[in-house]
This record gives sequence, C-alpha cells and structure tokens, in this order.
Amino acid sequence: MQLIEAQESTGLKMDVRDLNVFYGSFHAIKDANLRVTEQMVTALIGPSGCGKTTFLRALNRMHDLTPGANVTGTVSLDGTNIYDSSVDPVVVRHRVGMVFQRANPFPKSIFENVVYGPKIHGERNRDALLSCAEKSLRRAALWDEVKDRLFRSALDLSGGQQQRLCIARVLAVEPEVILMDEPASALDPIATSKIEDLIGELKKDYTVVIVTHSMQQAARISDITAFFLLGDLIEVGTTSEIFTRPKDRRTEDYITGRYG
Amino acid sequence: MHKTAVAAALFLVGTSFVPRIASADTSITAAGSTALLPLVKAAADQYQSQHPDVKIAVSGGGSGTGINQVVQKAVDIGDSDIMAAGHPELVDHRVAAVGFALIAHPGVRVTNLTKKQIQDIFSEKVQNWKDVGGADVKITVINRPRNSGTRAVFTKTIMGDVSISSAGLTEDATGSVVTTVKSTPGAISYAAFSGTHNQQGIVELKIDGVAPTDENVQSGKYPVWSYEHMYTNGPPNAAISRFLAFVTSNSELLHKAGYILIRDMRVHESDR
Amino acid sequence: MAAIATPRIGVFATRAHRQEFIAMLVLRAASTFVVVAISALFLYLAIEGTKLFTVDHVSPFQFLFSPVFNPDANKPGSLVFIVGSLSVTLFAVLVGGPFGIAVGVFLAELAPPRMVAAMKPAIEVLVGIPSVVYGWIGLTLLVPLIRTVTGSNGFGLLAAGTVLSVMILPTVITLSEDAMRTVPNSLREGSLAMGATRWQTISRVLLPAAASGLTVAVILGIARAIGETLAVQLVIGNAAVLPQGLLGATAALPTEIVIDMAGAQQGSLLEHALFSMAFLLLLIAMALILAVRFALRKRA
Amino acid sequence: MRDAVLTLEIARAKSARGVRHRRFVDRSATTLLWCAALAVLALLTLFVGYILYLGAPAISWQFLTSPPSEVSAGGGIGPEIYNSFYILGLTLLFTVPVAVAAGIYLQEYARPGAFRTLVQFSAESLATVPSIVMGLFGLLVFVYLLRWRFSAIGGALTLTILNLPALMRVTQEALFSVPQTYREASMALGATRWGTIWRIVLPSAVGALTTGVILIAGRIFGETAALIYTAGVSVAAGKGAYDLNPFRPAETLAVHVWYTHAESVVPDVARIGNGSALVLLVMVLLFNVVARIVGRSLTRRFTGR
Repeated sequence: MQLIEAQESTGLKMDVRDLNVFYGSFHAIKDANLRVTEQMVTALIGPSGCGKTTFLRALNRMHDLTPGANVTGTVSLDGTNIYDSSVDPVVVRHRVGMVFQRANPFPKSIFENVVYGPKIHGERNRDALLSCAEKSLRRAALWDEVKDRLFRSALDLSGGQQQRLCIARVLAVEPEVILMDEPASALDPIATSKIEDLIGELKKDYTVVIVTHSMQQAARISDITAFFLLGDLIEVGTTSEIFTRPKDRRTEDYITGRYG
Repeated sequence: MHKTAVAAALFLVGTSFVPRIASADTSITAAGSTALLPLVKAAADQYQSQHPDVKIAVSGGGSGTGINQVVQKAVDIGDSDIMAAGHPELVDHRVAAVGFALIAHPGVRVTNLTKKQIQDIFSEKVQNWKDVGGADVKITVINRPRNSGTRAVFTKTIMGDVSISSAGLTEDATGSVVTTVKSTPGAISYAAFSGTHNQQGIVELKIDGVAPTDENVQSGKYPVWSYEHMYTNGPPNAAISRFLAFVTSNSELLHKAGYILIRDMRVHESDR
Repeated sequence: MAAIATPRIGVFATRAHRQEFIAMLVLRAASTFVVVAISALFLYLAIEGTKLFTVDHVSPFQFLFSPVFNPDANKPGSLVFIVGSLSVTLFAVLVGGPFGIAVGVFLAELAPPRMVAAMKPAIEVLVGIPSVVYGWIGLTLLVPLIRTVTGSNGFGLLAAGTVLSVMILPTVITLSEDAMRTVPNSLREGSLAMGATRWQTISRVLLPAAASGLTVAVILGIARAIGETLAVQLVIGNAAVLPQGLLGATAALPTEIVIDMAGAQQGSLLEHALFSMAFLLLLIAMALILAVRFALRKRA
Repeated sequence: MRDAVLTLEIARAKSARGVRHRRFVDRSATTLLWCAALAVLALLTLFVGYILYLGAPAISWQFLTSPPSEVSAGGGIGPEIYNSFYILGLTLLFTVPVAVAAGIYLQEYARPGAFRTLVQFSAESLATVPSIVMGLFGLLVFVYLLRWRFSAIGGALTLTILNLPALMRVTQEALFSVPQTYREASMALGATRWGTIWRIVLPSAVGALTTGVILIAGRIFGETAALIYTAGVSVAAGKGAYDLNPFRPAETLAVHVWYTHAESVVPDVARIGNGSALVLLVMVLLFNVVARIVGRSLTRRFTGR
C-alpha cells in the first residue's frame, strides 16, 4: 500500500507544513512537512535528540509553555491552522491529547485523575463522572485492576498501570488525536506489550501519533512512519515501505542499525 | 483564595464603619508623654470603671507626638512634659507637678552633690567619683533623649548654660534610666519621682543638701520640678473637662503614682 | 466539526476563559501592588527625608560629615550615627560572615543527613527569635559579661556588634549553603578524582566557584545588620559620640531614630533630620540590592 | 641507574609527607567546620536555656492573663498576647492573598520582560527595607495621612507590606517545587493556565506554602520596630483591651518587652521582660513545630500521599 493511497482511503486529520521550531537560537526542527491520517497510527522514529519529541509537542501547542521556544509554519487540524491568532490553545489541547514519556499521574486518587478533564470542562454530575471514569478505564484496559481502589492514590500504582491511567485520563476528555511521547520507554516488556495492544485498539476511534525509539515497536504498531534526523524530517512513508524499501540512504542506514 | 479575598474585602468595608459606631459613645483619646502616661492611664482606668459609658483610649508616643497629634486634632488630649511653644490654638491644662531626682548607683558612696559638682559631672569635667568625695569608680553618665521633657527640666534647673556632654549613654525613658543606673556601677542620671521613689537599688542624691521629697518640692526648697501638661485643641468639651478635673483632683492616685497635686504647690513656675 | 477558533463546548469554554481573564487581572493587580508599595515608600521618604535640605536649608555635606548633632542649634550632623552604623555592621560581618559561611559550607558539603535535619529547624528558630529578645539577651547576659571582663560599663560597639553577628547568622548560613549547592557536581567529582582531599576541593574549587553566591550571602547579611533597631538600641549605649574603640558606647542610625522620634515635633528640624536618616537607610538598602544584582549578573 | 632509584625514593618520601600534611589539613578543616555547626546548635541551646531559666519563675496564669500595670508591680501581659495574635491575624488576612497572588504571577504567568523585572526588583527592594524605616512609612501614611492614629490596623498594614516579599518568596519556592510534568499533563488535557494552577499546582504546593506561611507568622508575631510608631505602645483599659475594633492602639507582646524596659516605671521590669521574652520564644518554637506538622498533614491530604 502506498502512502498516498493510505491517506486517501480515510482522511486527512492534521497537516503540518514548513514547521520550524527554535529554542532560543537553536534550530530544533527544520522545515518539516507531514500529513497525519485519520484513524491511523503515525510513528515518529529517529536517533535520540533528532527532534521527534519537539515535533510532537508542536502538534498541540505544548511549546507555548516553554519559555524561549518559537514555532513557525502551519499545523492544520481539520483545515484550521492551530497557530492562528484566533485559535485558543486550550481548545486545541482539548482536541489533541497527549501522553508523556514518563507516567505523570496527579497526586490525587485514581478517580480524580481520570475525571480531571471532564471536571475542568464543566462536568459536575457525580454519576456522569463515575460512568465516564469506568468507560475510560475500561478503554485503557485498566478497569479490572483498579475498580476496587478507585479512591486510592494514583501514585501507588505500578509504572505500567500509571501509564495506562494517563491514557485513560486523556480518553476521558474525548480527544480526536492522541499524541504519545515514547509512552512505553520506562516500562518493562509485559507492561509495554499491554500498551501496544491498547494502541492497536485505540486507532479504531482515534488518530494516534507516537514517538518511539524502538524500530520494532514502530513496525509492530504503526501504519505510517516518519524518520527524523538532526531536526530534519528525512522521509515519510507507510510503515512497510519505510522498513522494506526506504528511499533515502540515511533512513536505510538507521533501519539497518548504523546509527545508535 | 476567592473566599479569603472576599472575606478581606468584607472585613475592610465592615471595619470602616467601626469608628462611626464607636463615636456614638463618649470617647476620649489621649496620647503623648510617657512620663505622664502612667498617671493618665491609671486615671483612665479608674474613671472608666466609675463611668462605663465613657471610653478613654490612652497611648504614649512621647511629648512631641502628643503635641503633633493634638495640633492635628488626631487626639483629644496631647500629653506633654514641656510647654508647647508656637501653637496658640492649644489650651494648656496643668494636671500635676512632679519632682525629678538625681539618682546614682549605690556603689558610688555619695549622697549629696552641689549644683556645681553636678554640672561638672554632666559636662564630663569630672570623670571619677573620688573627685566628688566618693569611691574610686569611673562615672557613667546616663542621659535622656534630646526632646525629653525630663532632660529639658534638668537642663533648665541645674545645668543652666553649661552644656551636657554627648559622650554619655542615652536611655529612652524613665524606666530604662532607672534599670540601667541600677545595673551599671558608677552610673548617674535623673528621673521623675514617679519612677524613682518606689525603686530599690538606687540612691536618690540630695542637691546642695536638700533631699528630693514631695514636701521639699512643694515648699520650693528643691529646685528640680515641673508641671505636667495635658493640651486640648481649643477649649475642651464637657466630657473632657470632667475627665481632666478627675485627673487633677485625684490626690490618692497622684500620690501613688509619684506626682504632686497642683493645689499643694506653694511655689510657682514664675517664682523661679 | 466546529472550527477550533470558536470553542467546541461553548458555555464551559467561555466560563473557563472568564476565569482565566479574572485570575490574570487579580494576579497582575497583586504584583502591581508590590511595585506601588515600594514606590510610595520611596517617594514618601524621599520627600520627608529631603526637607532637611529643602526647608531647613542644611547642606547635605553637613548632614553627612559633621559629627555635631545638635538640632536645637540647627546642627543636624549625623556622622556619628553613620559611622556607628557602619562600625557595628562591619563588626557583625567580620565575625558573623566567616562563621556563617563555614556553617553553610558544612551543611552543603560535610554534614551527614541527620545533622542537616537537626540544623535546619535550629536555623529557622534563630530567624524566628524576635529581635527584641536578642536585645534582651544582650542586655541581661552580654552587657554584664562585658562589664565584668573588661571593667567598662558594658554598653557599646562590642555588645551591639556581637548581638548583630548572631542575628545575621541564619541569613548568611542559608544563603551560603544555597550557593554551595548550586556548584555543579562535576566540579566536585573532577577535583576529587584527581586525588584532592575534601578540604582542597572545597577551598580551591568549590569556594571560588560559589564566590558570587557567597558575596550575596554577605551582602544580605549586611542588609540585615544595618537596619536592625531594637536589639542594637538596647545594648549600644546610645551615646552621640564617635565610637572610642570596641568598648566605647556610640549610636547608630536606626537607634537614633527610635530614640528621638517620639519627642520630635512635626515640622521641626529634629524630625526632618530623623527622616533624612531613615531615607539614608533606605538608600543604603537599595544600594545593597543593586550590589546583589551586580554580583549575580557577574556569575551569569 | 642508582641515582634514578634514589630520586624515586626521595620523591616517594616527599609525597608521603605531602599526603600526611594534606590529610592533616583536611582533618583540621573538617573538625573546624563541625565545631562551627555545633556552635550554632550550642548557641541556640544557650538562648533557649537562658530565657527559660530567666522567664520560668515569672510565668503564672495570672501573669499571662492579667492586664499590664503602668505604675505598680504585678502587671501581666494578657492584652499584649491578645494584640499579638490579633495583629498577626489581620496581617495574614491582608498579606497572604496579595503575596500568594503576586508569587503565582511571577512563578507561573510572567514572561521575562520589563514588568516581571520591575516586580521582582520591587520585591527584593522591599525585602531589604529596614523594619524601622517601614515603621516610619506607616507613621506617615496611617497616622499622619489617614489620621487613623496609632491603630492595630495601621500596624497590621505596615507589617503586611514588610512581609510581602518573604511570603512571595515562600509562594514562589512552593510553586517551583511542583513538578513541571503536572502542569504539562493538565494543560495537555485542555485545562487553562488558571485551571491548572487552581486544581493541580496549588493543591500540590499547599503543604510547602502553609509551612512557609506559619514560619513567617512566627516572625510577624515577634516584630517590634515597625509597630512602635504604628500600632503604638498602649492597650485600652478593662474589657476594652480585648476589643475587636481594629482602629485602636494595640501594643503587642514584643513591643511590650521593649516598652517596659524603655518607657515604663514599674519596679518589676526585669520580671515582665523575662516572662515576656520566654512567651515570645515559646511561641516561635511552637510556630516552628506547628508549621511542620500542618504542612505535612496538608501535603498528605491534598496529594493523597
């Protein structure tokens, strides 16, 4: 399957054009272009420090929070540039959720963590919150493990459970796109495989963009792969293309293990 | 945070009404001289217990503050040890007279000094007690601050044209003067009878052979005394007049606090 | 799908926006208040503090450099108080400074965790002890001690300086500990790896690296000392003469203010002179803050 | 060949001496630093012990509750204790909201720029203003300008300004200690900045914040120089001493220690000073202990730890 076919078969969710990110004078992302397809998993791969995470954080305006970071170019979500001055970054983040490299549950109960999003968006009804919590935790394949201790501290969960809780927390906001920044990098193999299974499930309803340092993981779970090197987006293609017939020499070198 | 802010706002609004409510009662405020403060405070305590409808707030601050505040009508009564010069609008109420004693540490072994000796000591011409007939102890002079009424009286009645050396220690007020004289060997200072008569551990020196007693002040033999003033801005209203009369006439209280009734004085300021 | 430009969940989003707006307003107002407070303070004291020169036509030179303080005779020379303030502060910094830095270094570099755990609350308590209690201890313990040992009357520069040395300790300790902790660990490891002893590491690598932070610690110690009022007033002797050696009684700017303010009539030369002293203190404090900024900028 | 061996031997001997010398210096320095630290603890123990020794005989229920005396011996410190708490309460009421708000602004909102620099510089300057100078400012504004006379509220507002910078600093440090990941997680879920601060950052910081506030409360309790010319040195007589009206002179305990020594004429100055000093010291210790306990329990409650 060719990239173009794949993207046309569903729909275009996000369109990144001429994206540049600077940290002060450091040019972290250089003229990147990427189309993110609806209901597919797009994996961003590349060696450490190549700008994958920086690119990902540009997709829901997280750079707004970093002093000194500057973004140029356009990132369209359903045709609207999220960097347009009329756009509210809060609404962008509402629609484009994010899961971080390290699980970062709030120092609150499991329940409070999951319903945090609905609460800040105005849901007050406790029954609604409870059912939302259950739904989200079930979708994140965590319900059975935590249903008896919903009101205990989230910090008592294991690392893998915490990360799934963070995914459940994002799901509860009902975003359209979920950004994941190496969500399994700090987890053991069993927890990792659970997360990977979960991502497979999620793409039925959501658009997922995932940063990963593991090529195997990208191969296992993604439909489309983008390869970054030193701030340049070198090549985008369907995952099978990238892993079997990379067009660029540098991509091939990386796939075959010539970079770290 | 919201709640705190709202509470603070409400509180501010609420408190701004309080003075108005308070002023519905008869309320008298006095501030100023700390030499007079004990008397005014004690008098206010007694007066309020007899007249529960009257509220009297008394505070110190010093004679200067008392005069400042009564000039600005910030208080009803300004207490002062000294005459308020340059303020014709103020009405002077002399409420008492008070004597001032020269006090020394007991270790100096002197009980009497002449006026000349005192001048020499305070101008630092004499620096050891043995030169005025006492023990071989270095003299430590303790003064009151510049605008102290006590110092003014002492300067006027004893020092005359001889200026006080600035090398001596300075203590704020009667109380600390007494404490410091007690604890410092060789110390000498001056303070109102109200602060010295009931103290142990100090000697009250005779001046030219005359003992510092109320009787000697009343008869005019003892030179160091003055009137205590309570100033009002313009003539006082009825409530304030009654309180002032109470202060002036309460002989038991005056005696207890170490002051002298005006009517007991047989000499007057003008006689000196 | 609605455009993101208009909030998706309309009513909630606008509510959140309203809150955000109000919060921003309140927070900015509070911050502005800080600016207003210091500006008003500076302005007021500047006006009151210069009346001595504008209303009474005293020359600033006389105010700063004449040792004759006799306001009744139009002579408000404040040299005595300025020198007094500088002497007690210098004494405090010379004694309390090295002592405080030593303890700060100890806490950052040598102290076992249990010792740190014991020292932290102790330092907090030292900060918390009211200055009037320090003064009281000075008055009832230190002054008699000095009197017994030296035969002077006990009040004076030595007593005031000693009390201040103790009072600036917490400031100097805390700030120098912070300064030591900000030195990167790589320097520490680098030095130790070359076979330097711990003390060599501290004295030759860490102390120079933390120099600007330590300077700040000392400067803020000075700021604490120069404005201290009651603890000093109780033990310095309050004699309007230049200090005659360590045992001599003298007076400092804050102590002179607190002693004579009560008796000063509004608008009098004395009152103006006292406000000039307060303004001078404020200017010194500001100068110290600028010095801190300068010291920190050098590091950056 | 022999020469070379000899040189090596000498070098070894020399360096052995060098090592011994270096070790000696290291040990001495270590000992010295230990002594300095122990001296601080000893100093504190001395102070506490001394004040306890002086003050304990003066403490009685009667001393703690009865009104002060102006003339005769036997005065107590009841109204002064009340006023200390009253002014402390008023001060916290004003200063905590303002300082926390300004601290939040500096730590969470302000971008580097002229305004932030100005606020920060103002706070630093305010922090070094000597308390007697602040007292004179209070005298000018509250007594002369607003004509409030010596009043509890004038004193409290003076202390409010005096303690703003310290409380701002406490706020900033408490906020700084909240992990950045909490903020990112909350914002990534579509929370506004204020929503994030209110629901995540402040609850996580509340323990540290409260500890800091109580520690500063301990300092406010003992403040003296700024109050002499603002809240005054007198208390009303009788029941009026326990007035809730903030527009009345209100001598605090710390001021009373100074005032009794400096201005009053009672014969038992030493007893009152000793007893009051002890009460002040005990309060400081109490504030320290309470700060830690409350801070810890709040942290536990708000973060589920």
